[in-house]
Amino acid sequence: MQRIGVFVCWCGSNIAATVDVHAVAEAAKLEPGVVFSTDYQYMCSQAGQNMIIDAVKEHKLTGLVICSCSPRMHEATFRKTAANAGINPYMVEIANIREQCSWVHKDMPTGTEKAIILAKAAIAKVHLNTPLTPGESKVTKRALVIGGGIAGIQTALDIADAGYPVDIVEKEPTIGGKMAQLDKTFPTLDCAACILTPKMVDAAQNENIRIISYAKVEEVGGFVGNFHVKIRKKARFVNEDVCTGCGLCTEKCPQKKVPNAFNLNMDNHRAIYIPFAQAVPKVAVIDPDYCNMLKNGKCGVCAKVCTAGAIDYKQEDQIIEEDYGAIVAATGYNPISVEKFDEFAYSQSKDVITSLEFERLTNAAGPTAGKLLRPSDGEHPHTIVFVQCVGSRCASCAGKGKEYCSKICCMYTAKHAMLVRDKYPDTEVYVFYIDVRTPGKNFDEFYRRAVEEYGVHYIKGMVGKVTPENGKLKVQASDLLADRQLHIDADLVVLAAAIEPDKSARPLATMLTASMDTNDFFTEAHPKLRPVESPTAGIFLSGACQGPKDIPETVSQASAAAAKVIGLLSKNTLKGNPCVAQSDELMCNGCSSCANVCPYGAITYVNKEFRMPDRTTKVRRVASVNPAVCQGCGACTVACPSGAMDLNGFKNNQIMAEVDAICK
Amino acid sequence: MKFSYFPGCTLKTKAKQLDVYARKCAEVLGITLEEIPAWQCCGGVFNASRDEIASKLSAVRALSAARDAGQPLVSVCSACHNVIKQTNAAMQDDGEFASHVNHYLTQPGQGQAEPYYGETEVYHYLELLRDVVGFDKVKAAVKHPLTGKKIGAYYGCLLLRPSGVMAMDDPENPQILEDFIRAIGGEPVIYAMRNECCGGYMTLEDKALAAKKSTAVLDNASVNGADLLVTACPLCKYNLDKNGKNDLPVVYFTELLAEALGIKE
Amino acid sequence: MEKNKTAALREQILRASGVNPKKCMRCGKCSGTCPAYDEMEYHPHQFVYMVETGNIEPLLHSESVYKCLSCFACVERCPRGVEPAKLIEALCAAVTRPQGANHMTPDDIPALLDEDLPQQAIVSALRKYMK
Amino acid sequence: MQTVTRETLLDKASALLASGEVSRVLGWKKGEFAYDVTPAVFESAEEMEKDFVYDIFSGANFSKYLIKETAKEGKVLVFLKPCDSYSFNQLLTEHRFDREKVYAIGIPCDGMMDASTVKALAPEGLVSAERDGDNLVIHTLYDGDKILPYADNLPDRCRHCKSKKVVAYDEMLGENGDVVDSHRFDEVAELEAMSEDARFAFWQNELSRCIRCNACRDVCPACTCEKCVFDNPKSGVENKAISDSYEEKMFHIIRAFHVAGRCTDCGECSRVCPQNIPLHLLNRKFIYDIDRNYGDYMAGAEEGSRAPLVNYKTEDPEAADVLERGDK
Amino acid sequence: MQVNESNIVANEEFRPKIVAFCCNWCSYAGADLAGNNRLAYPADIKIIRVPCSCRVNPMFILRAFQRGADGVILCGCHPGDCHYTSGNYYTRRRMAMLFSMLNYLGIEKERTRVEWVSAAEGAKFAATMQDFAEKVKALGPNKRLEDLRCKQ
Repeated sequence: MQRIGVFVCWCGSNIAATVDVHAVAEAAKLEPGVVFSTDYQYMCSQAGQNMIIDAVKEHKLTGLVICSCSPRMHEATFRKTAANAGINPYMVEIANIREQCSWVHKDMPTGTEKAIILAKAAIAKVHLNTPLTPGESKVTKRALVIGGGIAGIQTALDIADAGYPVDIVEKEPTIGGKMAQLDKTFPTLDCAACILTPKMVDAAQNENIRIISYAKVEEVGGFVGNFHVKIRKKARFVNEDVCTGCGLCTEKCPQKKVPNAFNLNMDNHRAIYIPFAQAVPKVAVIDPDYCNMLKNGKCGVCAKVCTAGAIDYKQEDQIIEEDYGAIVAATGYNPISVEKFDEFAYSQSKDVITSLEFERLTNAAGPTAGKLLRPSDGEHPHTIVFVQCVGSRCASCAGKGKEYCSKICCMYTAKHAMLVRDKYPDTEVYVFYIDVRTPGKNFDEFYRRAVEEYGVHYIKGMVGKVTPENGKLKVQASDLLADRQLHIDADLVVLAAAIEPDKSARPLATMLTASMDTNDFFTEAHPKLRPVESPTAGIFLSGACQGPKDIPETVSQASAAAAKVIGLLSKNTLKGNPCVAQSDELMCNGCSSCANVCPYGAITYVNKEFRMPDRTTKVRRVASVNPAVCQGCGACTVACPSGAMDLNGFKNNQIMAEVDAICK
Repeated sequence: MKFSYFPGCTLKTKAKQLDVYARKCAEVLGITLEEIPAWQCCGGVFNASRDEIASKLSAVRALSAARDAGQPLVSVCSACHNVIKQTNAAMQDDGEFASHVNHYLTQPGQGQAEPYYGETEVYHYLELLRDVVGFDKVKAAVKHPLTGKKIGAYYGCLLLRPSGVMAMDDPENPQILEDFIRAIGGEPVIYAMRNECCGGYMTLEDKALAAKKSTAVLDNASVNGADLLVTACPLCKYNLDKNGKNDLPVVYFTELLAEALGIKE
Repeated sequence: MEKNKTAALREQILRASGVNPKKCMRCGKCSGTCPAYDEMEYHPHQFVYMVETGNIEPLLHSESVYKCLSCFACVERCPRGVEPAKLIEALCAAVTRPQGANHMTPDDIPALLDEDLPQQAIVSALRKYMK
Repeated sequence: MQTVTRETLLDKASALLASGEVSRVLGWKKGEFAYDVTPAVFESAEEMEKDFVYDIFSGANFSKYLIKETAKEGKVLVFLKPCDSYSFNQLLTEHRFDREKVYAIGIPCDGMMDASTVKALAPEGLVSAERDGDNLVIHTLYDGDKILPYADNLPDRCRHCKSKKVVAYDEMLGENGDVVDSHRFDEVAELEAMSEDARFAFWQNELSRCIRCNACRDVCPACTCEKCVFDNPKSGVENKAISDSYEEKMFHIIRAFHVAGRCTDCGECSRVCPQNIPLHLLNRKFIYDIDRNYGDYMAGAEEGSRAPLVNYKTEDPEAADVLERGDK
Repeated sequence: MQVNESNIVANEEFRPKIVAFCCNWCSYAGADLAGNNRLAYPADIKIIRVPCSCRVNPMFILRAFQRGADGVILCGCHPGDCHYTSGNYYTRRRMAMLFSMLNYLGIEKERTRVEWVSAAEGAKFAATMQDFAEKVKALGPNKRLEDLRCKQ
């Protein structure tokens, strides 16, 4: 039997004005197990707390009921008080007689009657409370960042600067991601490479950062603070530690017809290549699909010219296994394939390009050395049509487009239009838009400059058809404000393709047990309050893998994710919330209902041997809750048909005791 | 394999070549076409209005005749195919429409016993070539390949749209006619207007519009290098031939097929 | 037209066409894609908007309802699945259905014939334009 | 038409036992009376030859027995009628037994009699009953033979059969059937159409007959908990006997809720109820509600499918809307 | 009832007993906000705090009716706003099914309710409770699901 103390707070007159606090204390005395009951002006004050501590000692109390304000206000306070008094902090229950009683009921008799019932409910519950101790687990002080674009780089740099080791796993041979392919950035028009490449170098030189490029995550096990990850580093056939990045091999290789993915296949590189001049790591890589030596053993030119002796045709994939305390997903985005929207003739004409291709065409390091030339004939285009929302906000085209707004297209299109008009004032630029969306610092001003200062023709309407004919692109479109159909003979058409999460995200989410929305964007733990955390503890989100984002947003989210990681890694151990689910193995059927509803993947199944009454043993599948991962929502407790699953702090019998007390 | 065949009015009159060659080629390729007895005009155009029932009855009759024969239905004319396929989809998906139609058709004297709910599989002749015969087999059967012929495929509207229902090919970047052209040894010419409207339905109402639209199609095809257009639609053919201000020849795809298979008289 | 009569007509058109004009996000792709745009007084996006707002009267008296080529390009390319052509056809049916309101009658046909004209041109013209 | 006979099954089972492929057979066994066919485990061909029966009373669903039988050494042969196969799949979905330890033979079924149905048709001097073509022939002591149409006199669960398709088997004997629509929700809809008061009166009358024998629970292939909440003092609902009009309501609501989304509508609960309470109407209410509100779902139709109550859609209807719909 | 008699209202009229289950993150906070804003609602409502609406087992609700509750209301975060991301979606299905079943057994549907109340909706909380209490009061005492042995 518990020895329960009841403490009724007046809260000045906040409670005492409509609740007869003395009567409540007196009524509580009559409840079974209550050995002490009193009231006081301010229970939360130092004096009030001391009074509780003294009472615990004097009356050997094992459970406390505080009738006071909302537990959301002072539950933590009174738990500490209990700990100071030497009893388990989870032996405290609060009866909310202020917010949910004295403040909402006008007359004393009503308020008093209800306060007594609430006190009795709390007493009934505390009878069944058991001491709870938060589980502790060790934290591995190393973070993994998956994806080496600007999001991953920023997150890794911030974590590394706080003194924790970080690994970046990047699937391409170099870090840099999409931003490395961009020309200028909005709304400042500074060059992307100028601001990105120093960060890439920082990452490479930071002793806390290890870049594992040309690699992918293969397996993830464990839980927050204790992840175990298997990473496959693909063979690049060049010894990374030896290659100096001189680039001689990339000039001598006889195989010249390898599409250059970095330039979106608008030109070619050799079978051995360095993706771009500022690549990090600046190490050559051999494309085994094209290399003559690897395909039929005849060549070996690169090995001959390499003075460092870095070429290794026998190199194999390497498996790296490592423990991490936290994992950040920064897998980024890709433009969708626009071939399905062939009313814009993307597959029919080289002069219909995507915006990302346009970035390469205007980039000084791109296939045209920054001169804006038509891909078909290398001529300078005089009329350019930009089409917005290609595949974005597209609800009807199942599998083709995306229902959401891709967010970045309005701004980069304004940038492109402006850059064209700036460099080539003789070029007419049309932008067809549905809405121009520019919520961001200096964004609308930027867009207006494109219209007002640069003379870009913004037309409210949509292109319906692009017809390549006689070297021109005949664009048929609507101009809704003028109520007419336009026919423009364009030289170049640029499509603002919708963006979608990288294809690697979905299998990664499965490995991480992180949830995803229907568009394959990672879901955040809370859309407003926990935007950089996945619902799965220890998994954090950085950049466009969580939703479309521009660079400033990506970087802020990347740093926010880093802050969360640092907060986690700064702890030696993790104290969990002890109010977690617990399964009674003897009753568990192993049916998986609980695991099906668990939003955190906290439940796994083990085959356990049970000794039967007849001395035989029986192996059964039973649920096992990882207390470090469980967040204590209780969904599993109701899904469980046998009632094997229960929730500490809110046990079935505790809640039913409250029900009984209220309905008495 | 046996199919219920719906030729349609135009193929019995003005577009006899389309019909005759379709039958002959099928024979050569091992397909048996069984003409649906006492078929009636498909209605010419599928009225998108859900409450328009009368003009869709004959299509339902043809479909249920095929169902009763236990055979898929095949048609050659794009317009017939479009009407029949859309009607079939409406009978499957639009319960209210289907119950109206069935209520009427199962009345005594209407000659239909069982209500119809879109059970019949509907093929266009081209789909038959692609999915049943296989273009590889077509290619193997070719005796006189049309080598060197630059042929533009003209899809028009009816074969492809609405794509959700017609489901023949990608509505914006179709391949089926191009693959057909390759199979018979020709060289397909891709041009953007191949799936744009020729204005055929306006040929009575507004000749000028029909002329404008068909000329645009023909011009775009010839500028992109086509020597010849193929089509599956008699109305398109008529309109392109008659109203288009461009001499680019337009032929039915079955005629070219017959030529390639060496059975053209 | 009286207010509730318009409302009833609007309801009938929405039902017959199965179109929900509220899905329209006013991008104008239908009108950008329409091959008969220049022949129309009211354009596909206006059909959608005017039906949505109940401003149907002008559409009933406009030649535009007969100008639709039924090519379904607008239906295919609409990013929101609004299907303007279906709405226009339903309007056309609403206009031609009342007795004597046929836009074209069999009597008009002979003057328009030539010897190559395929049957389907006549059939479909009649189907499209008369009850 | 029953193309599969006792001999077919016997031959099959004997061969499998003889080859050592299976060690045990779950089958039907003769009872005291001809209509008292009970489930049994056979370990040899001889035992089977002696006691195995397969007739119009072989209705028992064996799936639940597999939990126990597969825990033993060797493989078990089980005969699955269409409705049994749904329970079989559902138990597999819930990882309740090892599929590897079962050899499942699917057998077609076009309805099985049960003792109480036949007794009701021949209350006096019932001896035995058999099927003759489309007829049910009941042999009685005093009135000779009674001949009735078979299909029309089937118990409710077979008249409202949801499926004649065996959905899980290693080997199918005879021809497999299809999922059928036999208006199994009509009775639920009728009840829904009644007033609250009338419904209360209906259920009060039905449930007040409950004697808490637990037969419905014990036979139910979805009720396979290691320890049932009603037997567990910690659950707060443990109570073995009824002592108040409330008790049986509580029992049946909780039982129905526990199997909601998992019940395969096999009808065993109503079959075994000694008080003839139409318990299947509770389970069907849930199935009907689930179908109407969350999309058609048949527990056990597909192994591994996620039960509707451990699943959700963001656009699910609100509870109030569901209530409106159920109350026409 | 063992309380200071002078403070108890001697009241002949029927006063329903209502149990309100509120999730800790939204609805319980909404109830607190109603208190902060001094928005009155009947004292017949007694709140039980649960971490999430999905913690509420149908057995709790049946238990409440068994013990004499006249109405049970369950409040949680709005769909999509669940603190645990998806708990209230399960709640919605479970309670829809349970309440539909209770109604099928003849229990008046006004005795049960699910309401989504956010932490910011103090006014909605008070108004909902007011309305629910009135409806339950109008129905009179719960006789159909109570367990007579539990009455004192």
